[in-house]
Amino acid sequence: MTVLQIVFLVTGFVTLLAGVMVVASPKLVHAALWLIVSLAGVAVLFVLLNANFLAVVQVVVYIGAIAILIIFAVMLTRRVMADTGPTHNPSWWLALISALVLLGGLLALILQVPAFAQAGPTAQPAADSGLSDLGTALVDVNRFLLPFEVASVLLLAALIGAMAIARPADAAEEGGE
Amino acid sequence: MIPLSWYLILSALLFCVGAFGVLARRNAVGILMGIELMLNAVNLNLVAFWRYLTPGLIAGQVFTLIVFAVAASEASVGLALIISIYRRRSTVVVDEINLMKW
Amino acid sequence: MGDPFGLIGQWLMDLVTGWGMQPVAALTLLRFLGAAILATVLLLVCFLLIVAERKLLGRFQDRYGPNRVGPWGVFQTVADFVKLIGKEIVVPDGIDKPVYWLAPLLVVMSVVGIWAVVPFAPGFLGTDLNVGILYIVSVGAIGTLGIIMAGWSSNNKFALLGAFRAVAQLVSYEIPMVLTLLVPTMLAGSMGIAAIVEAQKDMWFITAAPLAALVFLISSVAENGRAPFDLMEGESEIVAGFNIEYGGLAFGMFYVGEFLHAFTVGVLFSTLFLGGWQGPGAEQFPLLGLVYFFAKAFVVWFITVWIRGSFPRVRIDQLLSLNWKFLTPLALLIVSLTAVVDKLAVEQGWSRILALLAANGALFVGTMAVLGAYGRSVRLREERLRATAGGLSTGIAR
Amino acid sequence: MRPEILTLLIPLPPLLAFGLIVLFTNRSNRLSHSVAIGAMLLSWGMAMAVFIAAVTAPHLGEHPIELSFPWLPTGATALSIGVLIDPLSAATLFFVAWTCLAIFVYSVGYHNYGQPREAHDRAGLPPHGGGLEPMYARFFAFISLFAFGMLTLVVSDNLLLLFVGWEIMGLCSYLLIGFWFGKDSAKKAMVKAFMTTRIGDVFMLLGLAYLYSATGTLNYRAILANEEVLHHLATTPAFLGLSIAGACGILLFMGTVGKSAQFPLHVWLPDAMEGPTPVSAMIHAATMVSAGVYLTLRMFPLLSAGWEEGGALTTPMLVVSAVGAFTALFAATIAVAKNDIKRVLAYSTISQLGYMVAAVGIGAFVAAAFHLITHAFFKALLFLGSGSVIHGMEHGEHETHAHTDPQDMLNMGGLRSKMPATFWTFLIGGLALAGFPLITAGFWSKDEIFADAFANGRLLVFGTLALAALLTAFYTMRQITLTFLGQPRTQAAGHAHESKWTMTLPLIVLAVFAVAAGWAGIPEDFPLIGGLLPNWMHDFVGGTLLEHPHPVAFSPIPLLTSIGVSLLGLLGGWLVYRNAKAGAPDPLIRALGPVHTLLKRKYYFDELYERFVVAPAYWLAETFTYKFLDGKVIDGVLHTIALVAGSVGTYLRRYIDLPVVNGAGDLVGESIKRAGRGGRVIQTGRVQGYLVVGVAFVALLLSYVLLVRP
Repeated sequence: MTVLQIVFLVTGFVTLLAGVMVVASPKLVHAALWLIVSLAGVAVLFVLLNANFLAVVQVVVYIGAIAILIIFAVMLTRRVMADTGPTHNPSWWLALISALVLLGGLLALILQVPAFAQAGPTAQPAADSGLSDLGTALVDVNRFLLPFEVASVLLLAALIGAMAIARPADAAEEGGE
Repeated sequence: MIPLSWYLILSALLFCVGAFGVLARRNAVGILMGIELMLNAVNLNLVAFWRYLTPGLIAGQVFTLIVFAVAASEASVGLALIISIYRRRSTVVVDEINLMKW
Repeated sequence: MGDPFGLIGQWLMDLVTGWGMQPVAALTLLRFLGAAILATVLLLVCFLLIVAERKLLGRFQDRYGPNRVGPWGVFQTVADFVKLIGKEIVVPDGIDKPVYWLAPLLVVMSVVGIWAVVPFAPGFLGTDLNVGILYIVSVGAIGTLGIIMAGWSSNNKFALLGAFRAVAQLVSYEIPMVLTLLVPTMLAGSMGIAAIVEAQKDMWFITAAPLAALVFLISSVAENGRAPFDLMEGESEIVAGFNIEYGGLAFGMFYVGEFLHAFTVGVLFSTLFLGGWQGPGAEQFPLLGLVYFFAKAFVVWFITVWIRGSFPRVRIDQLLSLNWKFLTPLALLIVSLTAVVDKLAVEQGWSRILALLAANGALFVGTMAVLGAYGRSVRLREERLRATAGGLSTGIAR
Repeated sequence: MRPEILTLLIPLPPLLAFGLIVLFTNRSNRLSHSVAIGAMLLSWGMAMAVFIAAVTAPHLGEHPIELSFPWLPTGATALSIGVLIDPLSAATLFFVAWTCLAIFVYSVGYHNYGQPREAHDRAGLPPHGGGLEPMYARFFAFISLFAFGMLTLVVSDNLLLLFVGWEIMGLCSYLLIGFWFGKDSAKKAMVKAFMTTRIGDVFMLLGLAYLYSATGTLNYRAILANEEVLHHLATTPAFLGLSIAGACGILLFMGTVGKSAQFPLHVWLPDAMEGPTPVSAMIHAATMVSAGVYLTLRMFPLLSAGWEEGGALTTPMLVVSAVGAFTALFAATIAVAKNDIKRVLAYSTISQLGYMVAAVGIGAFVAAAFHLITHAFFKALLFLGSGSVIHGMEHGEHETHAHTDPQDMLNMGGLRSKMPATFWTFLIGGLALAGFPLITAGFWSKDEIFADAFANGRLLVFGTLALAALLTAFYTMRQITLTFLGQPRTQAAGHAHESKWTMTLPLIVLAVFAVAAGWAGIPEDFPLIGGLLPNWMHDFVGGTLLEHPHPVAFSPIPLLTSIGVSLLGLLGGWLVYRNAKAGAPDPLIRALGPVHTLLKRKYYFDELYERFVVAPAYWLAETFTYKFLDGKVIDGVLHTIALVAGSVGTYLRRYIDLPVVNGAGDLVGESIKRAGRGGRVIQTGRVQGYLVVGVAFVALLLSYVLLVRP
């Protein structure tokens, strides 16, 4: 039971707990905040996996952007502080069952992974955890340039689409602000 | 050292929790949160496999980045949709958005 | 006297391991220790900062500023602190307790967290993260989170409005800031702060990228949310913004957070553009580096205070359009320009710097021309409006 | 900058100009032509730089300037595009750049830039006397696009890219012939040109596909500069007793036949004169039609695969030489009888192209290339000159309000004094075309062809070409005499005056080349002046081929023939037409009688095509397919079937359908309706409900696949 393992267990527990709270908490804003905790936990796990860059990007993108966005949406789409009515389907138990079955399936799948019992990483990654390699790979024609460009196009499309959808109907005519 | 299986199991659990959220939440925003959880579970898997099996290849990290992009777009568009629905029907409870229902 | 900080660290390490602790745990312990010390020191520095700023502002506004407590009023802050501690903690009704109490912590945390990657002197920094720049950005995001939590949880219309304003402002101004942060990254070829400081050995980056520095300064002052961008707590509009419902020590934390952030801006600026601890003889005598570092930081901090004392508050629409219509496009231009020029200037050294400088100059002239043309058109429109609508002029954003 | 990169950049400025003009500057004429000419100037500069680099490079034939990169990485075999500058393309690039630039400048004046736009001019119609062309900017956009296509074709290093440029030019030719789409004749002409060339292009595409399937590449060097590939192509039989090389060669040559208007497909070129004159000069004299010959020259190793110099010709070479020689003579005869100044030039273009093709056919590679270059210069010059003449005539009309056809040479005369610059340049071009001895470029290139044909004993070809040369000289002189000499035969001609410098300057530049281009190819062993200048053409361009062709030994007969025919023809032309009266018919009519009509009607080729190609097609479509096949047969069958089916149907309905089937059907329908009404509760419209089912199934499937059946 090394320090790393302890850290992992604690983080994993927190992450999971936060996740459960996300789906369970009656107050939606709390759910959003729990979501942030859970995402931060994942970021810590990334650090444990020597993926500093991804960890930081996780924090920037999720906590800095998506979570804020979600909180905003929550605040905009309901009377503030007033959570009324049930927060889950009447048939939530069905969902629970199917989720559990899915878990079973996934675990069965994981058991098939050849490296399941692998005790630790085979080789150390590059000194900067492959950061420079990542950078070049994203702009290398023969490697990931195309997916990268597609992703950026996707982002642009999402940006424009979100604006087009979310602008109020009256603003749509007079076009702007 | 931490066995690979720990990561895999954790991500599986997280994934299923997210799935439950997607299936059970009444509020559309809640469903989005569930989706985010699932995406994160996937990311965790990707990075774990990258670190444990192929530290040399960068593919795992690249996929993760792309998933980030997808998640961001999905969140923005989804929330925009939710807001516009809220403007029209003044609710974001998916059961009450039942135009498709008979 | 070569490397005092290294020596101290080594000594502590030996000491702790001497007590029979395994190295990993020892290292962790030391890390925590260092963080604690750093944070405490910073919070103490704040006392000095606050009183200094108040005195300065006083001078700017032709007042004396605090001058009662202690010689020249230097102990004013201590007195305030004592008062704040002594206050009864008033908890408003209908608040969301955990969130309410968490918010100030997050705000202070986001500010102090930045210091973890700032190199004070050669070999004296919290941790040399290879993605330091991104780390700074992400920690800043946490501050935004704290503010919105504070505003939402305190069940108060003004607080919520303030939070919305704040988040709108912070999220938008994050964009030009991040874009301009890319410029030092490109010039140094690394996202690690230490590497960036190293890269400025011969010449500070402000010479190679003055425009980027300027944009960075503006947007980080806005990030800090002080005059002229202090809309999130426009006392005259929304009583005190997001922290209206806070009193006592909790308010104190917001207060400290803001002032400390102001100084942090100076620190970041001096680190990224003014060469951090670089200076004559800093290599041999790290303590000298420390001195240089704080001197530069204080200069920049003074400039921000100066700005605060001199400019009136902008309107929310002016604020946003300044960001979206001016700073963001400009930042984009700067980044692409720097990238291209830096690629083209094959050999390093002076020619490169000169090329970048020339590019910046050209861009600056172009921007000024565009602004001039825009201003003329706006003025014309106003003239026409005044001519038609008989004297009532419409406020036009920039 | 490295010449490879420069070569790569050459075609791009005109394309950029096209985009700019179409998208942004088309409102402003000044901007538009500045952009177009500026871009062309840029390409010209780069082309010259590349040309110099190519000339100075040692052994360019073996080590050409080339740069190639994968374009469509389709799995294992990547279609790669690239640029290649070997002697042939270098020489072509030279004259293409020059002529294009000259014509760009010329167009400014030709479209009356600077004049106000006349009120009654409408877009799609040529402006009346001196008004600004209404679609000025569009014209420059089109010719820029065309220049892009041509330059691409020249610098490309593979047949695919060449074909791309080829088709772009086809499009531009279509657009520009129909530039004045208000005129009905122009509309007809554009369609005709497009269709006719299309026929050739289809065969060419077939050839490309065949070649690709045979060799797996379309790169010149990989196919043409590669002994064993050529050998393999030459030896493996394809069909009709042709080797693959022969089949591909002929198929590709069909493309040439279409593009440079060789015998069966020549009909489009004369009608193409409906377009503005700069277009006729650039597309239909200097560059595009030369592209066909360029292709044939490119494919020379393929055509001549398995042929050693002086030996018996291969089948494709026979075909090529036959077509070329025949076209040369045939077109020349028609040109004699034409009165429209531009049509005469059009037919002479066809015949000159025939010369080159014939030259390639008999293996006179260098001579053909030489004539290609010189011809491009002097023919462009002649066209621009004629354009200037027409311009002058239109001005004359405009002033005198006389309504005479400004293109009919019988209405001209005496323009020598009215438009001196045009006259002198036109004279130089004409003499070059006629092959006036020693001083003109045309003489040297033609003489080269003659010499080669004679030396290798292709006497038939030799005779045909000589006869054609005689006619050429004749109609050239006829043209010059009718247009410039004598007295004005109409007021319009009387009031014509010289064009602006933007039009005359290009004329002068081209005139210089029309003389000087010949000096590059004077044979070493020519009497007196031979060897004064190195036979650059032979040494340089000849280097394109794998084995360097030997210069033909000098012999007096072809020389004397060419001098003789040219002088004879010129003299004849002058004698016949030196005092043509106003309104009097062409003296030839009396002399030739019915033959003249035959010639005038172009051997009734249009009528023949009309009768035997177009009309049958119409008939097939209209009468046979539509009226008979569709209307009578198919409909009849259908109607009978319908009748029978209808009667059977009523019977069935009355006795089987209603009682039996309907009963069952209604039963089924009702039950389904009930079931639906009962089951529709399942469709809750709750996405999550569906999701639950889906997830559950996925999970079950997963666990089954993994656990039960591992």
